[in-house]
Amino acid sequence: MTFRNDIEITPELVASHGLKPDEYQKILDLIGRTPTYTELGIFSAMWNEHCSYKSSKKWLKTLPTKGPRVLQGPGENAGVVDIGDGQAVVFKMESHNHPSFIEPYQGAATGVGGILRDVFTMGARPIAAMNALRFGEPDHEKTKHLVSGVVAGVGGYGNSFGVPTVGGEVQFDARYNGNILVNAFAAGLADADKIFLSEAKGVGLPVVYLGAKTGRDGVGGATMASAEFGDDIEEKRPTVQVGDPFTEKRLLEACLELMKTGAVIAIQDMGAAGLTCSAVEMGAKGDLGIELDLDKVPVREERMTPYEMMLSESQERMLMVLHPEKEAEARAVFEKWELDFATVGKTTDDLRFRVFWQGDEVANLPIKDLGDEAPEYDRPWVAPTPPAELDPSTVPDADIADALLSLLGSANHSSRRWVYEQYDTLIQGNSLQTPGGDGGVVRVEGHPTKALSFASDVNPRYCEADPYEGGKQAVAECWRNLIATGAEPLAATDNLNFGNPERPEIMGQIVHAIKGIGDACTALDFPIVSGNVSLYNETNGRGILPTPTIAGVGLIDDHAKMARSKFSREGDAIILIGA
Amino acid sequence: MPFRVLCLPGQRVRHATNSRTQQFPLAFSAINPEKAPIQQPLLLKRDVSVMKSAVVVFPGLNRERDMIAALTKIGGTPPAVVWHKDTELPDVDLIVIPGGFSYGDYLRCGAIAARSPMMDTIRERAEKGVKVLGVCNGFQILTEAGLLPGALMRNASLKFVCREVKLEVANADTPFSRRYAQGQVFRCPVAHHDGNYFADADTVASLEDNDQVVFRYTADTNPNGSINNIAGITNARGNVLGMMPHPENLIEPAHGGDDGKGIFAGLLN
Amino acid sequence: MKARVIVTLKNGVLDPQGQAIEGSLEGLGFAGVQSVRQGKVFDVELSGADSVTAKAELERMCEKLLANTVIENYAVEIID
Amino acid sequence: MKARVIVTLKNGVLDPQGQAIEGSLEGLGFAGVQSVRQGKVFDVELSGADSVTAKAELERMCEKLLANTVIENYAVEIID
Ligand SMILES: Nc1ncnc2c1ncn2[C@@H]1O[C@H](COP(=O)(O)OP(=O)(O)O)[C@@H](O)[C@H]1O
Repeated sequence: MTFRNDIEITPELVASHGLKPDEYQKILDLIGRTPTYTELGIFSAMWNEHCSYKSSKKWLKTLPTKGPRVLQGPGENAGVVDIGDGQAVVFKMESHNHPSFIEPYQGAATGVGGILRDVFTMGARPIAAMNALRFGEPDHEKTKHLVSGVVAGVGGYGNSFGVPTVGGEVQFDARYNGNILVNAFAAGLADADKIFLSEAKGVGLPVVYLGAKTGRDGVGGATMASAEFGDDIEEKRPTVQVGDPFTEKRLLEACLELMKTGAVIAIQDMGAAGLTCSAVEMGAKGDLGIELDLDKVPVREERMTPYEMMLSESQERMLMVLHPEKEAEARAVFEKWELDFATVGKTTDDLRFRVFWQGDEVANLPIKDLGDEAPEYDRPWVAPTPPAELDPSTVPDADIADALLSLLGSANHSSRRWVYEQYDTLIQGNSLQTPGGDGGVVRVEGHPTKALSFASDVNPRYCEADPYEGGKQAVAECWRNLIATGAEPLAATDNLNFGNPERPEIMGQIVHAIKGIGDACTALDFPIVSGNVSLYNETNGRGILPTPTIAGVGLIDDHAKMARSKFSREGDAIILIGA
Repeated sequence: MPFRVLCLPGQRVRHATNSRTQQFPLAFSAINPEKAPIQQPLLLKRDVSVMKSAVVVFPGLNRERDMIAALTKIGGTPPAVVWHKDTELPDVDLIVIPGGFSYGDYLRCGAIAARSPMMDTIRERAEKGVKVLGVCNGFQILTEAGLLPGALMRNASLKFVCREVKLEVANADTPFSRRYAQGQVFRCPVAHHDGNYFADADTVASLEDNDQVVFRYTADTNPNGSINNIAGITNARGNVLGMMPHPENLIEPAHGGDDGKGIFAGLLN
Repeated sequence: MKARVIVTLKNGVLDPQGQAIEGSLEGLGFAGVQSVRQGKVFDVELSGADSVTAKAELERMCEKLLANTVIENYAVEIID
Repeated sequence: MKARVIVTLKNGVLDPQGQAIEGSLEGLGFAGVQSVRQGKVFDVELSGADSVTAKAELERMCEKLLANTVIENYAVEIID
């Protein structure tokens, strides 16, 4: 064993953790000493774009997030919206773009797994899923492989887990050649008064690890290079996360059973930067410290270092704070489902995040500052320049019928059946409208008439031409798709996919698109209750098309009166309405 | 009890056992569940003697809730739900193994579930004549356990397929198919990755000779490449049925039809 | 003790995966491929046991679980 | 010419299948099993070609299709 936690922290090592010199200085000021290697890993995880939203926070705050039906807005694993009769719909959308480009099947599969966990961590049984996919040109050398892998991965996970996929998007454009987008949405149903949150409460209570064992999955490629081992690395370890829908399905059933026991005080999914983010979030939200004993963490690989355990992105894991007197009952549930259940730490009152391993303290950090003090940037931006108006004389003449036919036959307009037939759209027996129409509709089980409608939309070409109008348009289109099923739109989630925010013109797209989304949502009383930001999406040094995906949820009071997009009877009048 | 056939209103059907041809002006599909209070069976209790059934759940199965709903709505009483590790299987007339991905479908579909102790109990019951229905993963489990011959291989397309197919009733003289007419074609959804039925030539010949093929995909809707378009078969005795399609997902108007209902209705005494 | 178990489809059993791979290889320009059959390999680590006992044990595992002997053959090899 | 290609997961890559099989073997009373990792085998028949060319060809097939080299290793063996 050649592990050391005293690896020298060099500027190169700091840089390879994605921390800028001034960010590193902030760490030094904050803790008054050089961080240990494990601590550096923790900071890099907490302060990266994905966890800290450092480039987008300022603008996200401007979005409307409240409404009479909103029970939980952004800030938890998913948003929660009241649907009456004591029930709530819990939903969120999240991206898995980069992992899907590296390994399309597993990347997409674990994206679906992650969003499903976000939903059932809150106590909701998942009832619907959607996926918004963007690929490069159809004849680009990589596209075929990526499309088949991603679609198989989305299906492979969702079908096995057992949630109907009721909608989504697929688009092709050269601007995604080197950076595809995989945005996964999930929604679940819960009792409005039985929503579980991630805020820890109570001092000295057990912190429990649930689910699958920890491996080295996803432990950063760049950071791996920094020899935490001596000379016993047999091969370059892949960092790909592999999904296990079978474990996730058991985790779902075990969690819902566990929640009924009354044992859960707080619960949090282990997503990006697993143990680190989940433990810090639970503690910081509850104004509590957390102590972890890594020797108790169930591992599936030998000689895992504290650094690796803290940064592992192994899937199908959760962390919870438990009522100690219910521990035996809770453990029995997990044993029944043959899942790991291990007390790995406790809550404390010292507001420190302390991590122990083989008798050493490998991290001791101020828990609130890890999140609160994360850098926040007001990045410079320039207003996007609108494209020059099209000169009609430059538009070639074309036969309208031919043009229509080639449009209908083009990759972006042809039927999506080849995709959604690979997804189980019927499971659970409540699907009233499956993909192919405007919105997917799922009835509310146990209620005689109610149903929920789902749609996901954005037109990235509009967003490129005018991010503000494109943002508005995405919201409006999603809204229209919901009302076209006869639903009253309730709320939305967004997945903001953009290029490098350090470039002022990209930052300008972000700012304008968020403004457009915000204005449209405000005008329509359509609050954003959850969401996700994915930045640095580039292909050949050029940003992807700005792609702020909007997914919305609507309520149908009586599904007997639901509207469909297909003409159903001969002789019916066809009416064109709108502006 | 008067003899009834499930069919669409006005459809002509022939009952297999007595070859009578009749016109049915009113069939199950005329009953509107939307008007009935929720959770109530679609059939009136006095119409049927209650069917005692059990749904066996292995970890990773995921259509058990759909199956329980179908048995409850059509059978009039909720089935017993039995966890695979339970040692006692209640005294029932029908044992159902629903669809899903037991043990993740790892190794081979249904292989791991098929070797669990619960399957020994099911085998004993089947030998005593208790009816056993395996749908989708349930079918795969029954073949892996040797209760049904053959194997379900990967779909010819190698892709998961979820769509509606048409099934032809190849043998209406089984407890599972008796509410349909011989040769009747009905709609049914499929959702599977490994539904490509395969058996060696002798086995297939004997299945055909003994009328053990109960449902076939119509040739133009075979979703998986299965041999002889086989969608569902019984054992030689006729009390164990395995089928890939999901009749439980097409049992009420909200599903867009109730063609699948006959399978459950047929199992009522 | 390490062992490798190889499970292959019996002759005459349909192999949709093998067939599809054959087709794709051809599509990728690999001309000489006449047939592909896909099987499974299991790398098993066993505690203790001499290799004779281990082999017998592995064969029982194949009979009971690892292979579906209706359609598959198996072969067991002790590696070290 | 006959060849066998064996594709296995790289070290450290999660193998849910192997885990499930491990659990099942244990349940069936096979006590000594410490780990199971599942991989794939492809039995390929090739026309013509000497074994050196064939081997190189098979390795190209692995890189292009048979193995997912992000998470899998492969080994090629000419049988006859
Ligand atoms: N674009 C956005 N719009 C609104 N809320 C957002 C957006 N992006 C992220 N959020 C919210 O910020 C919180 C943190 O997001 P994230 O880190 O993605 O969640 P998780 O903790 O599940 O990884 C979530 O509650 C999410 O809903």
